[in-house]
Amino acid sequence: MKLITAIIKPFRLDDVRNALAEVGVNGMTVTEVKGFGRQRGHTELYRGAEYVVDFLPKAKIEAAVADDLLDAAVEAIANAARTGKVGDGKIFVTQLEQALRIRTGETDEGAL
Amino acid sequence: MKLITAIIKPFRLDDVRNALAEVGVNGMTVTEVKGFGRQRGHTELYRGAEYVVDFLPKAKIEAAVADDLLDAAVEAIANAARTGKVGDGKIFVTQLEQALRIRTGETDEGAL
Amino acid sequence: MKLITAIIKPFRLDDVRNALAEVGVNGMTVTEVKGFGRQRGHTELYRGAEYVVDFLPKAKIEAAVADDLLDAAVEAIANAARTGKVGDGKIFVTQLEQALRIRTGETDEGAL
Amino acid sequence: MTGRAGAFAPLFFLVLLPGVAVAEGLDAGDTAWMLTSTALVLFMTLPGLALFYGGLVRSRNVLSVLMQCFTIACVATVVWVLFGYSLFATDGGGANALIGGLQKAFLAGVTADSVEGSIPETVFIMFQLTFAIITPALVVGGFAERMRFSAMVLFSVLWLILVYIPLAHWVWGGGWLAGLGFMDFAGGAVVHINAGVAALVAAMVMGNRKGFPQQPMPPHNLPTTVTGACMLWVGWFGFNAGSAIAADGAAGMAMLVTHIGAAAGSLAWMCQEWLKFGKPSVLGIVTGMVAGLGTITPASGFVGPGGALVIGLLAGFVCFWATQFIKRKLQIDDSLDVFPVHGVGGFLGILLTAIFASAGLGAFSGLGLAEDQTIFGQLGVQALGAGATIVWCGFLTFVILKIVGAMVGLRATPDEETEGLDITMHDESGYNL
Amino acid sequence: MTGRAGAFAPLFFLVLLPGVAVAEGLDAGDTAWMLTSTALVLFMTLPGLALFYGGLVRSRNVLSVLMQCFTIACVATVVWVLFGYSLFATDGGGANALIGGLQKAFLAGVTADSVEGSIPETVFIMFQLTFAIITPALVVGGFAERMRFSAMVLFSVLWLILVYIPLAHWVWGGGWLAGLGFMDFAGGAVVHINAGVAALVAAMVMGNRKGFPQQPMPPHNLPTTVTGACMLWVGWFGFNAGSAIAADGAAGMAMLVTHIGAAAGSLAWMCQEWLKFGKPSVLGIVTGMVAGLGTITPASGFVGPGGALVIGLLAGFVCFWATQFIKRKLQIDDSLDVFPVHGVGGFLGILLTAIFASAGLGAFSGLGLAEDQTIFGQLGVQALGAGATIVWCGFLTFVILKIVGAMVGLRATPDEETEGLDITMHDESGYNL
Amino acid sequence: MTGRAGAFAPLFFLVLLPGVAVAEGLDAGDTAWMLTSTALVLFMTLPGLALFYGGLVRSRNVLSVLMQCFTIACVATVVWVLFGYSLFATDGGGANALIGGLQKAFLAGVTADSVEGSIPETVFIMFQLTFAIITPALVVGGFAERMRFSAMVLFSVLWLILVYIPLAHWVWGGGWLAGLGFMDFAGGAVVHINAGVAALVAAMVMGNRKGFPQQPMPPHNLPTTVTGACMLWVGWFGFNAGSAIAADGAAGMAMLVTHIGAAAGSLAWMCQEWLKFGKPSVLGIVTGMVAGLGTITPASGFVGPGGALVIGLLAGFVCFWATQFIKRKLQIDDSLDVFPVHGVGGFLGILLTAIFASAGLGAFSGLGLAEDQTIFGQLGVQALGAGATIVWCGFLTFVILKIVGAMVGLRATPDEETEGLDITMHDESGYNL
Ligand SMILES: Nc1ncnc2c1ncn2[C@@H]1O[C@H](COP(=O)(O)OP(=O)(O)O)[C@@H](O)[C@H]1O
Ligand SMILES: Nc1ncnc2c1ncn2[C@@H]1O[C@H](COP(=O)(O)OP(=O)(O)O)[C@@H](O)[C@H]1O
Ligand SMILES: Nc1ncnc2c1ncn2[C@@H]1O[C@H](COP(=O)(O)OP(=O)(O)O)[C@@H](O)[C@H]1O
Repeated sequence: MKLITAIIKPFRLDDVRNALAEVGVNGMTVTEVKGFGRQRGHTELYRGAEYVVDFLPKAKIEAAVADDLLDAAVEAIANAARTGKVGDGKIFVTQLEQALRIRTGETDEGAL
Repeated sequence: MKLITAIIKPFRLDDVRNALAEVGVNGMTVTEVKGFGRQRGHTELYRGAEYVVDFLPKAKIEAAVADDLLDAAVEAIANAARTGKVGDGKIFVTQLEQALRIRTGETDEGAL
Repeated sequence: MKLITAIIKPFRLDDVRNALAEVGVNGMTVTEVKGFGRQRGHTELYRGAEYVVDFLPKAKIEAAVADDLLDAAVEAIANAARTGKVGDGKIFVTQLEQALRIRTGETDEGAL
Repeated sequence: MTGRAGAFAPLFFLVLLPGVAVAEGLDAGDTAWMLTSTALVLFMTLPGLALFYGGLVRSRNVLSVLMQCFTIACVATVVWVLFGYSLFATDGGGANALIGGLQKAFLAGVTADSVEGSIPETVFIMFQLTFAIITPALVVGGFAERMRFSAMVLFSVLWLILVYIPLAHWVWGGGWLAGLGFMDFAGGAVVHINAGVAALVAAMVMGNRKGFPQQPMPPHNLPTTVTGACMLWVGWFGFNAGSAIAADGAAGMAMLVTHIGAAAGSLAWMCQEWLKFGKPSVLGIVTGMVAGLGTITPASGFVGPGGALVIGLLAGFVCFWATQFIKRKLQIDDSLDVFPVHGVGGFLGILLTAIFASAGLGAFSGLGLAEDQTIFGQLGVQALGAGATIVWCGFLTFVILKIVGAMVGLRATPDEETEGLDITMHDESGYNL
Repeated sequence: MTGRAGAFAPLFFLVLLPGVAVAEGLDAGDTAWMLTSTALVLFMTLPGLALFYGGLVRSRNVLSVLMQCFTIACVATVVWVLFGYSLFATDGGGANALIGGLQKAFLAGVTADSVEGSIPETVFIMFQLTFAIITPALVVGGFAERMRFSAMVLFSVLWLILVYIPLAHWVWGGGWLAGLGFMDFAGGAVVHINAGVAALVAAMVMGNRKGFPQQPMPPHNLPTTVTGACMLWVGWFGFNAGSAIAADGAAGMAMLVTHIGAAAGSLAWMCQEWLKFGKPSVLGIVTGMVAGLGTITPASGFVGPGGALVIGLLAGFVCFWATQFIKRKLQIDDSLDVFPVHGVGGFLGILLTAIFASAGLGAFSGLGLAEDQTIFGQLGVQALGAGATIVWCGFLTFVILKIVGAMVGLRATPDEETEGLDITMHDESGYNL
Repeated sequence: MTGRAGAFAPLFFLVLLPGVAVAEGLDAGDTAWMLTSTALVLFMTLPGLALFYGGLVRSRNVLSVLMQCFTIACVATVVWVLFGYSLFATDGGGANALIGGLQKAFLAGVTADSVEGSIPETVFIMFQLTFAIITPALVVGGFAERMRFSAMVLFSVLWLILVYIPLAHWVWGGGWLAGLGFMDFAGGAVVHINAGVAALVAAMVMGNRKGFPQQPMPPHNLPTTVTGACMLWVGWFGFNAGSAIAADGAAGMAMLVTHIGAAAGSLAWMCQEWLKFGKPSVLGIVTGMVAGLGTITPASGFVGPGGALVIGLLAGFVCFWATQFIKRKLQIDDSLDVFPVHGVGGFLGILLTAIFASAGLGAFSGLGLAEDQTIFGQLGVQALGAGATIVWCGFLTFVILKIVGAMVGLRATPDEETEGLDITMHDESGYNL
């Protein structure tokens, strides 16, 4: 099993979720995060005091998938999240050793 | 060392924390996340405009543990988080290569 | 590639970001989290009802780095985040199998 | 109504004072102030009390509290227009000691020219209505975060009709307490004891919120609560100084003592908290303010600045300990502490009125008791009135809750409580920040 | 102005009623109430309406809405002082049917001693100004979350001058509708139909918000919206009861029926929602309140409590369905539903005024029509006035938008809309919690 | 007091104007307006100013700011009742040029029948008290986010007694500045210069907030700040128009020019910001509003609409640049810019009063200077008064801070500042959303 972690632009979230569902990934966990990278943040001004906001709002999606779904899932995310403009985000993949569904006690791929 | 990532119902958080403490896990990091899975979200209605909230509030717990504590910790979380109803969540385990306590510079198991 | 996950005191965030930039890590993702550990939380009191806040606000930084940058990055974070007082936080390192830049499709180290 | 002087307690006392004349015809100045006072007292409930309460609950119930206060304002208005005002203010004939009549049901005979004292009767109707709105709205604090919405609506309507209106008639509408010379200028018994007791009974009948008291339930938005508290303070000028039903020296003195009561109550609670817990809190100081205001309310047309200072200080002190006692010792989950603050404060104020209204206390003198009355004599009347309020309200609130419970069920299910009433009762959530 | 009685519609009707005398000199009581009413109506816009609207948009646009309401208040003030008041209130000579004159441009000749009826003219100027502020501010709801700020400023100034001021002159300043006996006590046509139609036209000209209607756009902060709604309710006492321009029985009755209208509108919407969707919501009930208030507004000086109840109930019901129709069926993105609530409500109220003003409806009677007028006759006048308002406003709003669009561009770019107007137009963000 | 006319500056000037009569007995209309004004001015502080300031700080200090404003309101009330009002308003005998006497300590002799001008003395006491509340509350903005709570309480009490009350006596209570004909209608010197200078001194004595100016400290909740600002605008009608102590033409004109000042100040700041930074901001426009209001305050009883427009525009412009200068150039951390907005605005207003009060400026004329006075002569008096205010306030504020610092320590520890004053001083946190 793999854990896919994707950092995307927040307003692409619904598209990504739908794309994942289409390739058969029906569970995921989303976190509001702040991203820092090449994309430039905006400036805020309060009574003349400048405040550069480097950290931009992003959505982080974590989805555990069976190995054979990995490539399709990564591609689905990438396609759905892409706008072509700087700041579209990243996809990271790590190895998942165990998985457990708390309600039933099912483990590993059965837990996803 | 292993990193346990558990996604649970938010109101079970205190129970899970206590259960982890009992098996000797005294540190953890918690994030408010939104989960998407089998559990159905609710509907909100604003002047007749329906708004289906698929993403449900969950708590994500991350705890780094020594290898020999892993099974006890996973079991403790699972027992404390279980309500038996859909949406109880998942536990994922990944391999942890290094750990460091920033304050002292202690590393690996000493850092936990 | 490695994924560095650092849990630090929130007000050290800017210092850590600058320190990472100096060693050549220019991207990262930050999450507001609540930490539980040795550091004692504060007490809140509402009309005589005590409310012990065990979970303390922390910032979690995730940065994917090439293997050869790992040690420098970990050290940079540790130095910048250290206050010497309890609660300074942890740094965890996990193995990263894949990385992808959504915008361009670049993979692995080219994606960071 | 049996006639202005006998019917409306505050004026009843004022006419005994030399130099305060009650105008016969319409006075534009008095009308201006009463229009304003009406706006101020409505403002106390909407948004004042709604925000005060709304900030204190957990964020998943904030809308339910706002909705409850708002709905009460609407249904109370309809009840008032249909028959509530009539039952409150008109002569009930043989039953007049207990309740008014139906002559003015549907506001029959009320025209733009009808005058009540020196103001249009329409303004009098509106001003009194704002009291009929805030009193059941105060009760919401007792059962917050766990009552079903339909039960809340039913309960509030029945409670308004069976508990509030008779009581208001007893005291201000020419009923038996008015006849005894019971002194309750702006609602220590009618509003505060009444709401406090109802909240306590409701809390006990419904049971504690899930998780109380083990699980902490901190306020979700204290700036909102403080905002509401400040609005209550400002609006209370309409409540108390408006109860003079004129823009005169009586109104001015009522405003002054009201303000002093608020400040003194705040400081007493703050100091008490500082001493006991080591730090003063903003929730503490605003709670002390409400305690001071609730306690000065019955006294506000009768006492002077010195008396107000003592009343305020005692209010902050006594209500502080009452809150600790009910919530921590007895562990009754009167969610937002309506009883210890309003109920206890109102009771204290009703008693202290008898003392500080007296003209013989030097710097602490008030405007004087009725000519043939002593402090002790008046204390007896006050205790009787307060006791009657407690019994009437306590018993009927219990009965109404049982009836409503049988009809639609009082309490949200545990799952609904966990998910929050905003989503489960109203399909909305407070914040999407 | 052609003279007080003929020029100011509400007074025009009041003088026909026996027993309501209009004072010749300055009256301190009337002045007190009008100073207060002015404060109340400004309070309706700032912060009332600003919060009501601000809570309804997404959090990335909250400041833009507050900024728009605030800026409108400022520029309307300057326009009013420079020439707006003069065009509204003075005699326009040959063009007086359509517009006033410039005699009082820059408030020439207005001193501290100038009197208008029984109040200082300065107070009359201020009171009327608060209406000139809230009307364009209401329009903001139609184009919220997508208009460029510079376009908004330009549009509002032109709209105030070309649409609002003439209309206000027609009805309240001695223009042709006043001459016909058009009954619009506090602004059913001048304020509500007018703002509603302008919002609808603006929504259609600008197009829907990006993502509408597929993407849900839930309110970001409903407690804020409810707070604003409550302020509107309270402030509306100044709006309607203040339109009596006196602290008298007419003001009192206006306050009473206004309050009844609000409560009835709220309950009607709530029940309708409960029936149709299974749950009542707090956004629903406050929307019903606005509908009730907007609908009672033109009638508030003419009807009685019974009529107000019916008007309020109809308002809640009709505006509910109008909202469903415009937003869900026609899918016109009048962002905050200004047209179905204010436009439809105002129209309904203008018509119902003709009916419930009649003295011959038993318990539902009003204060009476003009002596030689029948319900049907008045209905004709009302329909004519409402129709004229719709046409004048609809056409000119369209033209102004086209001009402004050509000058500075109406709409934010898609990227700006996605990022939110707070950052892109104002370099600020609402919350840093 | 040495007698009404000589004692109270605004009335002193008004009686010189033909046609403005001061009633001898109690007037219900005047009383109604002053009761309302009192409520409005309290509303400016609670919750107005508290929210305005509360939204501007970081979220970890929001409660501390609310708590400070609230506590000041309470302790100022007690000081006022005990001896403050007496020192302000009564005749100080030989020392009367500097300070009043103690005849009315503990409000001795004040009854419900006491009359001051045409209103009850109780109302006069309350109205003046609201000014004694808001002035020290304004100072909070200078040391926000870093002062210990106990130091804040001690400082505010001493400052009220030693700085505010004498100054108020000088100008409004029959002191030496009143004798010279110093014109400060509603508090340009007494309130605004005074608070501004105290805030500046406090900021300098305490030092900058940790991290200032490198670390940005954006407002945590601008909708809250805008809400507070709007409440200030509305409440300011009570502040300025209430300072006429009557519901008459003087009050009406004061309301009108106040409103114009606010609008003009807002627009001037907005345009200036748009030009300099490319975008107008909502924080900017509301800051301009406060600047406009602070600046028109001393002039509000003396100038006309034309003068108000110029005063407002200058206020927005000058205070904008003063803010840049103090905060960016001098890098003095007057946290919420009290000095550049209130101090500079008040000073500007005091000077401009001398000019625009003159009756000889055509469309920009005011209500006229004293009979034997010229613009230049009056300018001298104004400069003298403003200078005296600056010196008295600056010196004593410094001394009080040093004393309080020695007694309890002024500043929170760096760790407390990092964690925030809400938790460390009050054991509470603002939001649990
Ligand atoms: N090395 C990294 N480790 C973790 N997250 C990163 C890293 N680099 C970028 N990110 C995340 O990806 C987001 C987008 O990256 P950015 O460099 O701005 O643009 P792009 O995705 O087009 O390369 C960042 O906001 C950040 O959240
Ligand atoms: N494949 C997955 N990867 C990551 N998180 C998941 C995955 N599937 C489910 N989750 C998380 O677990 C939560 C519970 O899952 P759900 O399917 O609703 O019920 P259950 O836990 O009973 O199987 C989800 O809300 C989501 O946060
Ligand atoms: N075993 C663990 N797994 C995950 N996070 C941990 C663990 N232990 C501590 N943390 C995180 O590190 C933070 C600091 O730890 P703490 O024990 O308080 O102090 P210190 O960093 O000085 O050891 C905690 O608040 C928590 O967020």
